[in-house]
Amino acid sequence: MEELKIGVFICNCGSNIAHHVDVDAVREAVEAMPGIAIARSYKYMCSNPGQEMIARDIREHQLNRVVVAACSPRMHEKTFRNACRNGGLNPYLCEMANIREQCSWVHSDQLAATEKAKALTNAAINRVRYHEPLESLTAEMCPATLVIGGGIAGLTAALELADAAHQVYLVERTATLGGNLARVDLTAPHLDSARDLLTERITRVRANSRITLMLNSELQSLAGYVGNYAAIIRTKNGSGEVQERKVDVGNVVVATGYQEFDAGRITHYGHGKLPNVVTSFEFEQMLRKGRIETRHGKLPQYAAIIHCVGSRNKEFHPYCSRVCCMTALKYAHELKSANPACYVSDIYVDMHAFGKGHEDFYKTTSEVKTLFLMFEKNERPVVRKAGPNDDCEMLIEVNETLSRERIEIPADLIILMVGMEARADSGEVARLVNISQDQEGWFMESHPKLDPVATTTDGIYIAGTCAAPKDIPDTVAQARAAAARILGKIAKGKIEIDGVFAEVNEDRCSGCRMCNELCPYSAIEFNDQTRRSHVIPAACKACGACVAACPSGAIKGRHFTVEQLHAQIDGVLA
Amino acid sequence: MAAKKLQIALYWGAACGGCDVAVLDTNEFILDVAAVADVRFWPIAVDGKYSDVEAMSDGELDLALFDGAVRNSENEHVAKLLRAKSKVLVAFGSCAYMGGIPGLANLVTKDEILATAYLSNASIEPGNQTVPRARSAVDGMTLEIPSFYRRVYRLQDVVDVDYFVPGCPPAPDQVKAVLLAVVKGELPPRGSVVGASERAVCDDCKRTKSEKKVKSFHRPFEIIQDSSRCLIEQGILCMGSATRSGCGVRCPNSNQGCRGCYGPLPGVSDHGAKFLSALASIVDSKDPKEIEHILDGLPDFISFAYRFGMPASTLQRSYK
Amino acid sequence: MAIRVNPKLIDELETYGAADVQNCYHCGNCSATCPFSKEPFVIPRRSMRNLQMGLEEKLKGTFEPWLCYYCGECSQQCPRGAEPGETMMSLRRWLTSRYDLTGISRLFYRSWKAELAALILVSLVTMVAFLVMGFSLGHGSLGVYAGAGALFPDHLVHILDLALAGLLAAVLLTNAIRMWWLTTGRNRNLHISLWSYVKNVFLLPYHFLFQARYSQCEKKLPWLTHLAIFLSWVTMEVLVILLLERFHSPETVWAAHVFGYLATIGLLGGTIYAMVGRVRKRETHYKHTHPTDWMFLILIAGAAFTGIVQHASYRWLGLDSVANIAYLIHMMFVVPLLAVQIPFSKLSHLAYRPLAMYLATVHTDALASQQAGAAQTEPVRLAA
Amino acid sequence: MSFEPKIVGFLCNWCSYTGADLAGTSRIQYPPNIRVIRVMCSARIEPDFVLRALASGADGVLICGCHPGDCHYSEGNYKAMRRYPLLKRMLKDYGVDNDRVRLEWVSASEGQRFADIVTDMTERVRALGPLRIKTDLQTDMVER
Repeated sequence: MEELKIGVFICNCGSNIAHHVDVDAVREAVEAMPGIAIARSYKYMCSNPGQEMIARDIREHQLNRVVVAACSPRMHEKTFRNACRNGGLNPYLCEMANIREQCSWVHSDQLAATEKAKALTNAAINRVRYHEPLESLTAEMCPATLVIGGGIAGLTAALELADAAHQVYLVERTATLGGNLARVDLTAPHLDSARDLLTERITRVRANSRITLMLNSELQSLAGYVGNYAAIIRTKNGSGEVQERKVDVGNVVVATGYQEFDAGRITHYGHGKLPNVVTSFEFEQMLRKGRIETRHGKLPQYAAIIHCVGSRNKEFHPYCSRVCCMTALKYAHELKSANPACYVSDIYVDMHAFGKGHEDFYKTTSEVKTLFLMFEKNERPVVRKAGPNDDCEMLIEVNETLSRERIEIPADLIILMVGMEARADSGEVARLVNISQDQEGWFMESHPKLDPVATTTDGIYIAGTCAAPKDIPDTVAQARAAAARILGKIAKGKIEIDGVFAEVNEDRCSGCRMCNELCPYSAIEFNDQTRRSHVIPAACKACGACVAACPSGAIKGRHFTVEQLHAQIDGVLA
Repeated sequence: MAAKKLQIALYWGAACGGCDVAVLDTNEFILDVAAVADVRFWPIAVDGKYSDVEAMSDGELDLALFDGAVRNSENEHVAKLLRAKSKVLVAFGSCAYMGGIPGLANLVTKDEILATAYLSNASIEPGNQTVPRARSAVDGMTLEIPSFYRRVYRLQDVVDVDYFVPGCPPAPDQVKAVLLAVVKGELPPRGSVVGASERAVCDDCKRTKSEKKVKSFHRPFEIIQDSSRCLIEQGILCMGSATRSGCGVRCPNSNQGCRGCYGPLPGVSDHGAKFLSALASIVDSKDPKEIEHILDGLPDFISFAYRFGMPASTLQRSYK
Repeated sequence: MAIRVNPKLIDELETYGAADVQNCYHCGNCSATCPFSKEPFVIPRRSMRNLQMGLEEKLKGTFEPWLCYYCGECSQQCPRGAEPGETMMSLRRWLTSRYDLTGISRLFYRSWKAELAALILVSLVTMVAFLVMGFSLGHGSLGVYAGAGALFPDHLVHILDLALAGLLAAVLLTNAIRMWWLTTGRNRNLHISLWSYVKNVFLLPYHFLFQARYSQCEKKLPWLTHLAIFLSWVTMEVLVILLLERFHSPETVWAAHVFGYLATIGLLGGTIYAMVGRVRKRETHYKHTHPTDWMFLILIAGAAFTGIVQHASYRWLGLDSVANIAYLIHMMFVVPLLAVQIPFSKLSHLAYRPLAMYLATVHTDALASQQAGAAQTEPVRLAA
Repeated sequence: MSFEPKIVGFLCNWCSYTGADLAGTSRIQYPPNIRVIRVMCSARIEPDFVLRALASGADGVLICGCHPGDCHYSEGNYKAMRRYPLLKRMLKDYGVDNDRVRLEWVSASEGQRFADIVTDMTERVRALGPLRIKTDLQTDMVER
């Protein structure tokens, strides 16, 4: 072990630390310890002069270890690691002691706080003695991308990547492209045709040589890690026999979309029993055929649209499916333009008109004399067949919130605005690409606000409604965002794997395989020939589960080794 | 001139004598040893007396094999004596190296031991309950017997030890290897463990190993074992994955879980705690109540985890 | 029991002048600004809602539209341009047609041509009747205006006035009773004590004469103009019915005439002001004018003007025959005004508004006592 | 001066350590007896660390992790959930009172809960008195 030269820097953080911790007492207590080359206290270590002081001291005193006693490492560990790097010292040879959030801010007794600060600093010094320089690894980044799902999201992402001259494998389970958007006639709020949106995309996808389109295909398995995935795609061709094809990709965009809520699950609405109760998608088919009529071929005099079917209630899904309100207004317009004498009632919970042009669309729908009736989301309306002397097919009974009356609404045709829910097989897709799902089954993004298209698994991106209900603009935006993220990584060519991960010492591993099953990221492979386990650095997230569980102590947790933690325990109790 | 014969000595502290027998188990090889070495002191086999050892000059002995733990003042006295008289002192066998089976006494207090042995034992007729004392008057003379320490110590706790040979007892071929190494002078750096592998027993165990998920633990007699499959996967306690190999996998090969007599792997400071960490991690449940139920299948786990190494454990004894 | 929604009602109300009612999305701004919207009355939002949903029975059963004096604040506040003020006005027209069992009011509101025809018919009939009465029965001559031999002798006119007043009172009374029945009588769960009815009776004349509620609106001018027109009209009625002979006596009895002049100025000034307002459309409540509003104003203005001409020509110019002709034309304005407008059109509000105020107070008392009963069961909450 | 117990806290970086930091930013006061060691996940905490802490002079050890289902590594805390009960049984045989070693789930937003746990544990360990394993082991080496 080279002769230790440790630099200790104790921060006042203005008065945040100095107010309760006698910083100079800590410095004096630490100065005399073995291996300490220099010990300083300073007003703001994280300031530029503070960081420059560290870099300068490293160069002047040839420091080979640095301890910074200041705020929480979650706050400035990166800052001080960079300071060490600027001073020419490997960033992992730096350790922080949290004497602010977990000391001065929470203990007003100055004596006790100072004693604790000494102990925490002493522990950091003990630990840093055993720190080893770590280099982050790099791995090649395969420029090809796998896009799962041929809907508007998948098409957009594929085009974005292919237009940047990169190979794309577009896998679609069904025989046609377009996904859910293909089942829609017009789109809200400008009533432009969904077919035009799709045909433009599909023709460009079919024309683009860099996109390998695989219809009737499914992802069979995905192995490897970011930049180096091996995907096996299974295709059923016309005659029913199955081919499998292995493709190497660097990243995966999951754009598997959503499935509509089964309206039959709400017995009150009578879907499936009453002929003239249709779901929004069934009504879209009517629109695409260009003829709005009841099952008996009659022009409906009364039409009713019921919102939030399956969404926003305790029994089925608590979330709002975001697109149904504007779609319902679109139907009101289309009903009125098809038959001006038709009286349209729109039975809703709240009118979510959040997007561009939505509020105006809502206003124009009022102006065409749509009757808006509000109900409480957990007191759903009840649909029943009308009596012989009623002038309508069905009657909808509901407690109307705005007038607080119990009313009966006449309806010849009822359109149920079915919500979105996670696809029944989303669990399998999640396991295949190793991403997690929230309790509603939607795929979980890495950070809801800061990182919506990435997942906690590097190289796996999610776009569109497979992550949560959203409308076409958001879906396209996310598809392009995912593509942009991937293009950024491809442009860099290499991926940097953080230096902190687990490492098996093959001379010590007995092949007992205790660790194999413990890793949630399946980053540990067992080599049958050598009968040894091996950790894939890129896939390892450094949680340390295998390090703690290896009975031979053969797995070393870089930056969290047994020696470092033992030293820290002894140090904190000194 | 003929090489001077090696002067060796063997002694047994708080031991069962198994280690001494293990030396004899090297069969004819012992004759080769006898050919090159003089056994100056080996209470179980030759008639050497303490006075003979005290008469030796310091370092006269080339090698001393000390097996058995340090349980009373006599063990410590002889250990210190042999340390002074021999160039190389070897803690021979699990007792000397880690405290061994006698070391389990550290889980109870000295008074409990004496009470169980001399007072509340079923075979003691009432009225005849005498507890041995360090000094007692018999027939007008004072009789002194070694004092019974309040806990068991390892050899290294009382004297400096040059090498450690694990095993209960060390396998005969390991004994042979150690003796040959000493004869040839090819010994590794002082303080290291010899006569054992640097990998766990699983490395040599022939049973097939697959992913470990345990739903329940059983005693060996409770289930019909699959002799070709890893024992712990079948819920039978086996410490092989946390114990040095070198014993020739004797216990697992006879359908009995390894008990860890060869001690922890290098770098592991607490044998029992390391095994606990591994074993608990593979319990296949995410529900606290179910986990407690599964762990009920491990009664008195501390005695299994530190069967051969209580004095070597981090806490070394109980603090009741 | 669920009430049937009738989306068609809105179409019907459009013929009564309502517009853009469907734009209302119930933000509640209107009720927030309306000075009269206090529990248990939600003006104008509850009526807007019932109208949107076509709850005809509910609409018939409320007198809330009568509590609104069209200050126009709500229409200004409405973010959706749903014109709640005008909707309430149209609801009053619709309610008038509901209270009238004969269905004539409904006809007049739905087609202004019908009403105009009726007015012209009635005025022609009046002309013929007066001429026949004047020349044949009374043997009066065109040249004599007052005293014996007058073309239209006082006692005949009296009989006619009283007969007309009796007829109108009867019609108004039946409609008012129907209004009471629709809003209060048939309402099972509202128990109104007889005493409460009696105790509040004084409200009827009070609101009739002073439109006290109208004065609570923020802008006072509309109230004053309305009060001026109304009091002038009442004064004229009183003078005509009681002091007709005194008017026709040769010397000017200033004590009576000054009231006559004031009333005439009030009537003429008020109607002209209203007509100019409706033409300029600057204030909100003058923005929308239903044909019935025009006819109503023209009739009053006409009556007042011809009244002046008749008085001036007789009193100042001594031209009896001109006075007689003027008087004839005056009657051709007055009789249709009374005979058509009061029972079947806008003027009937002179009965419905005071009744609405009265019923409002009675309702509030009844509800308060019922709630008081309920209050005991509420868990008591000690002061913090 | 009343006995001031030394408690070693092993906190996981993503939930409990962040929760402890939140207690800091919210200035929630709690006894200074706890000294925190940060690990990436409660799965990294080995029973050996707990024993070593007790043998090095700690009077109590607190292990914290994310609530089940919240773990940043999705299943890390289940390992802690399995090791702790077995360690607790072993400690009972060692004669170490179970109140001295505790496992608690603390999320990143539960600053107050972390402070309450530390306060409660400090009082319980103070009531139990000093553990004195370190001094006992030292005297073992001198007096037989």
